[in-house]
Amino acid sequence: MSESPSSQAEELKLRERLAKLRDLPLLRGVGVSGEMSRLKRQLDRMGSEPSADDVWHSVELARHQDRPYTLDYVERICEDFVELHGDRALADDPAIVAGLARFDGRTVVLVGHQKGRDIRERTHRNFGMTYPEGYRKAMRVMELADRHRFPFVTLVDTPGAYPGVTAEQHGQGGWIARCQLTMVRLAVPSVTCVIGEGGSGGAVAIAIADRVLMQENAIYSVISPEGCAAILWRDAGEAKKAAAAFKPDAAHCLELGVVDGIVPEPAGGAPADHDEAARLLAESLRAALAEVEPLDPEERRRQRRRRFRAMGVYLE
Amino acid sequence: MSESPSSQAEELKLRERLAKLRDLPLLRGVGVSGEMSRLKRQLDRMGSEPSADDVWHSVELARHQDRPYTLDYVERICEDFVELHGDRALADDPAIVAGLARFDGRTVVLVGHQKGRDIRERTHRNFGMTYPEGYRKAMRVMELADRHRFPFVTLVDTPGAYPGVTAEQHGQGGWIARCQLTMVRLAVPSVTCVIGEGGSGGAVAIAIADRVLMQENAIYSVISPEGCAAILWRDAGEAKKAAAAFKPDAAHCLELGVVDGIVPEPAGGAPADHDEAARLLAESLRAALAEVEPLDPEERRRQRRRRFRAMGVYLE
Amino acid sequence: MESRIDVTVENREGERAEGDGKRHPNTCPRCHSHYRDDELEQTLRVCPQCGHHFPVRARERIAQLADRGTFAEEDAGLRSADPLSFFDLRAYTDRLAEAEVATGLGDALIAGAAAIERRPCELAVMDFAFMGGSMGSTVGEKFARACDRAASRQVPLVSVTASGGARMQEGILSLMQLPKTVCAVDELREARCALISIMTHPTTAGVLASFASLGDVIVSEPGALLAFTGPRVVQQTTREKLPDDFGLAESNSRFGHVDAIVPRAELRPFVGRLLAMFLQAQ
Amino acid sequence: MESRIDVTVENREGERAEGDGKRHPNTCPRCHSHYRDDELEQTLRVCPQCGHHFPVRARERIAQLADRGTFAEEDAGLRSADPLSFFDLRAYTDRLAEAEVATGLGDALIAGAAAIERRPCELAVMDFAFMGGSMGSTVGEKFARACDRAASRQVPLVSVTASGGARMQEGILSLMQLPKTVCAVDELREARCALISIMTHPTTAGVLASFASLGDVIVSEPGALLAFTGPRVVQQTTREKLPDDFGLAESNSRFGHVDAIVPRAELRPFVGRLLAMFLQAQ
Ligand SMILES: [Zn+2]
Ligand SMILES: [Zn+2]
Repeated sequence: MSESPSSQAEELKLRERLAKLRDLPLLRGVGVSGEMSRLKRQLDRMGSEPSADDVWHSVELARHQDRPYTLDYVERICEDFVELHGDRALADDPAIVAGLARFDGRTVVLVGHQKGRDIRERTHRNFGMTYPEGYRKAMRVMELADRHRFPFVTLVDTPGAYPGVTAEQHGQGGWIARCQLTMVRLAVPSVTCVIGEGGSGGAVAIAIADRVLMQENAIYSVISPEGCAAILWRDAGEAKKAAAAFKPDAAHCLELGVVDGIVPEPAGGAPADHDEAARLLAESLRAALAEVEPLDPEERRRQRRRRFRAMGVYLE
Repeated sequence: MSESPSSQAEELKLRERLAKLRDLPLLRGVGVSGEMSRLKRQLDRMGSEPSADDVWHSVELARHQDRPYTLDYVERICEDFVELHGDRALADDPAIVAGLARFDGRTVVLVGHQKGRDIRERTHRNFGMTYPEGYRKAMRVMELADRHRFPFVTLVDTPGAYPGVTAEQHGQGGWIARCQLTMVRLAVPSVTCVIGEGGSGGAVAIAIADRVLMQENAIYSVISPEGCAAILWRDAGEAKKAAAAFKPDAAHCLELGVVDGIVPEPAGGAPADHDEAARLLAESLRAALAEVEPLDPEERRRQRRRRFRAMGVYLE
Repeated sequence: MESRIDVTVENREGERAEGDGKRHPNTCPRCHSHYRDDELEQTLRVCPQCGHHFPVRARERIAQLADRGTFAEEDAGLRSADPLSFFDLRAYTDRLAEAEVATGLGDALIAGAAAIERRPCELAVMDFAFMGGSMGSTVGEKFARACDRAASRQVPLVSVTASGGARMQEGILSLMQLPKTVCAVDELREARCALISIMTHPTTAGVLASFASLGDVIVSEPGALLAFTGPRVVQQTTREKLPDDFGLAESNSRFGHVDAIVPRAELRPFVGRLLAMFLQAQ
Repeated sequence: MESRIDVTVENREGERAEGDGKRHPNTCPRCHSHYRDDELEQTLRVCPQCGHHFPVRARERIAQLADRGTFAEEDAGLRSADPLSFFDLRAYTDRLAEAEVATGLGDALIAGAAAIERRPCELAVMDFAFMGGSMGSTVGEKFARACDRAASRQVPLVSVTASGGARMQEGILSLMQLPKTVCAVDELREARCALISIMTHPTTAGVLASFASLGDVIVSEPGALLAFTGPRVVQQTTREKLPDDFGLAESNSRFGHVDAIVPRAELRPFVGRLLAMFLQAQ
């Protein structure tokens, strides 16, 4: 490696971060090849540890009103898309879209949260906040994917599951649990990308894939910054402080082993150039599927389970 | 065989009926052993072809208000029973009961329609008329049975699925279809007994078992006698005539290959002696399970499918 | 107890236009425009004035959907038997003979191989004109064999349903066509072939409660009645006030039971796209 | 955007009795009877006057459920790390240390082998007193290992939950405990072992949205709050009027989400019967 002083400093910093990572019992993805080297490349690419300002910038970009939503990507990366509707029981939840898609020359099943662009659609889409009916729709098409051996792709972009009376009465918690279980059990290859807000249970319900990616300026978190601030700081105004503390940005999610890779966004972020953001997303989805498609279905399911079983940091 | 004149006449009649049966393309239960001989024994036992009065007597006994219902049998034939409630989505349908039961020294999963004895319970149980929620509860415990390799038993006793606005909106037809599909796909052994009214789609939804039995005075039919009369005779008062025409009684169901065996009732019918009716039912369920339990799960499923695929009479 | 299998479902539009029982079949029940038969055939039997979807007979439906000359019928010789020697006001055998004369069909379902938009498939189409599209042993057997052929050719099965329910005259054997066709779909699934279920007016009772609801994708035409129990029986039994769109495709869509409502003119390309999706699986 | 994971859920009774924040823990919030601690222990912490179910700490719960002397704790040494160096008004490490001192527990879940009514099982019991029963990496790992042990011993796993949700201080890793425990249940299922999920007050947010809802049988104590989002957040976010029994076991039962509501005094024999059912499977 030819080294300038600044790249030497960079490398030192990276070494430190990798060393720190190795110390943590992040028993991730055993059997997933190229783990450390990929991580190194990605961290390398991202440069130094994100500051509080960087993290907050991600939060803002992740929620940016011009950010591409699931259907914006679908129309750019799929050669054809037939949306499927309804949970066969009670309703069609517009906060989640599902369908058969032609992607990269083959058929896949795609599910994604869908926010609305204007106020009317936002209301219609319930701001991407899903009811149990939405998870049932997702589960139904997961089973369709499995029956026909179609790879399964999800795009995550939700503030969270809808916190309303009817949603609770219809079993919000239970359906988030069952949706995860259904996704874990899929025989087909799966990939998830967090393309905006990965808000808590509502996000994780459809994010139990063989590979979980995150766009550069997406966030993935157990709670919204405002919610966290309201509870721990007793002041929702401390959202920026909260975000810096619980670190929902892509770089930290990668470091913690929660995501497998970061999908680059165009200069200025995805809101600035939907076409280029879509091209980059498609490239990453393609690469992620290619990694897991050769595996035997049982082995793939085993690795998927092992991936999530290994999540967490504790002392023994 | 030592033969009296009357038994000679009987045998002649039986031979005729068997001959007729053999002529019909009833391609039933290939691979099910002892088919014809069992049929012969059963027909033998029942004596001559039921008259219109016999058929109507069955209709009356099948609907008799003192007839034992599912829970009457459960308390008599199960060593223990833990009822399970709810479809995990919307409601617990009291028209169908489901639970874990200890039967014959082992655990089984049991599902049955439940009518009410007095007016209050009848209303609560909706007269045994099931909503989609009831079929979802049944499907949930079917999956529980499969997960734990528990044999699956159903008792059928319903005028039909509930014909109401909400039931329709929640997908009555679709859930009857999906409930059948789930039952067809079970890896575990299954047995069904029609213990009263086997009313059309509402009955068949939970009757796709390896062995389907019918009590001597139960009925199993595509429509109620009154409904059939109203449509075809344009007069619901012609119910007796309709019943004689579409033959919902056990003897005819056996002849047509729809059921595999007839469960005897005590003298005077099941309403007259619940304990003895339960004893006889338990005996038949035990025998039916014993027939199918030794089979390999895949082979059992194949035979089950073949059994139902062969239903019908047509000319080629 | 009321019937749950209502084979008397006729035409909801007819029901609305009270006393209009003798309306000419080519008069639009919604806007009252009247058409020559060849005019309606031109427009796929959709009213050019108001978009009302007239019923389509099975052979005409096949002509609308399948690429010209690709349909190869199978099991055309299958006929209903009369296992119960059923006689109501008339004999079942007479009803069957009359239906065959009136419709030119052997029973209420036609099936065979076809191509739609140059994609191979198996096609099973019901005809409401044959005894209200009721499902007896012949319909069940023909549908089941269509599943088998689709499985062995490794192509999707496209079903187009129009049915008042089970065929009462075959008694319990007509009810057994529900599990029979469900089992056939299960075998189709084991062979990893798709079922594309197109529900047209009316798809009710036994057909809705069996194979039609098991489509990998469920498509409906606008305004079709899709109900297990028809509005008349629900009304009579429960005395409930029915919503205006009770049981219609639009209501079913709102309640999550259909994937898409597709106007007849768009049906062929839509099914073509679906076939392309599913054929890529192999 | 409001929080969906409401770890501030405390006690719905407390919320109802406004301004009653300093009520003594042994004063019944419903009928205001007051008891000595040994009296309440005698009655399984159920108010003899009105039947109110007081919270039960994990070790006492185990004593209530398990046959005397059969519980053998595992993984007692597991402790939470602080992967994010989390600091809000105080450091996470301080909160952990304080919780351990206050409760005598290493974290919010205790697990180990046990027998209930002479039937062997694995037992995993949460303690709301440890940081609101919140689920971080240690709770997730301990639960997952309990699944593994149940699978390898071929016995059912009995879980008793009481949780405000995910542990925010572990950030995204706390959210990952949802799929982690779901995967653990999946492995338990593959081993054909049962999960008997006993939901006690409160079972909310992340725990409800993962393993607790995946029980083969789901049992609840009377009056327990079982909600993904607690009533306060629902009220604040939607401004909807909440039903009186919002989120309570009784409401969940009506909506089909629990198999049985079992009063504490009957819980042990009830679980014993279930164990007998599931142990016969092998
Ligand atoms: Zn018109
Ligand atoms: Zn009290």
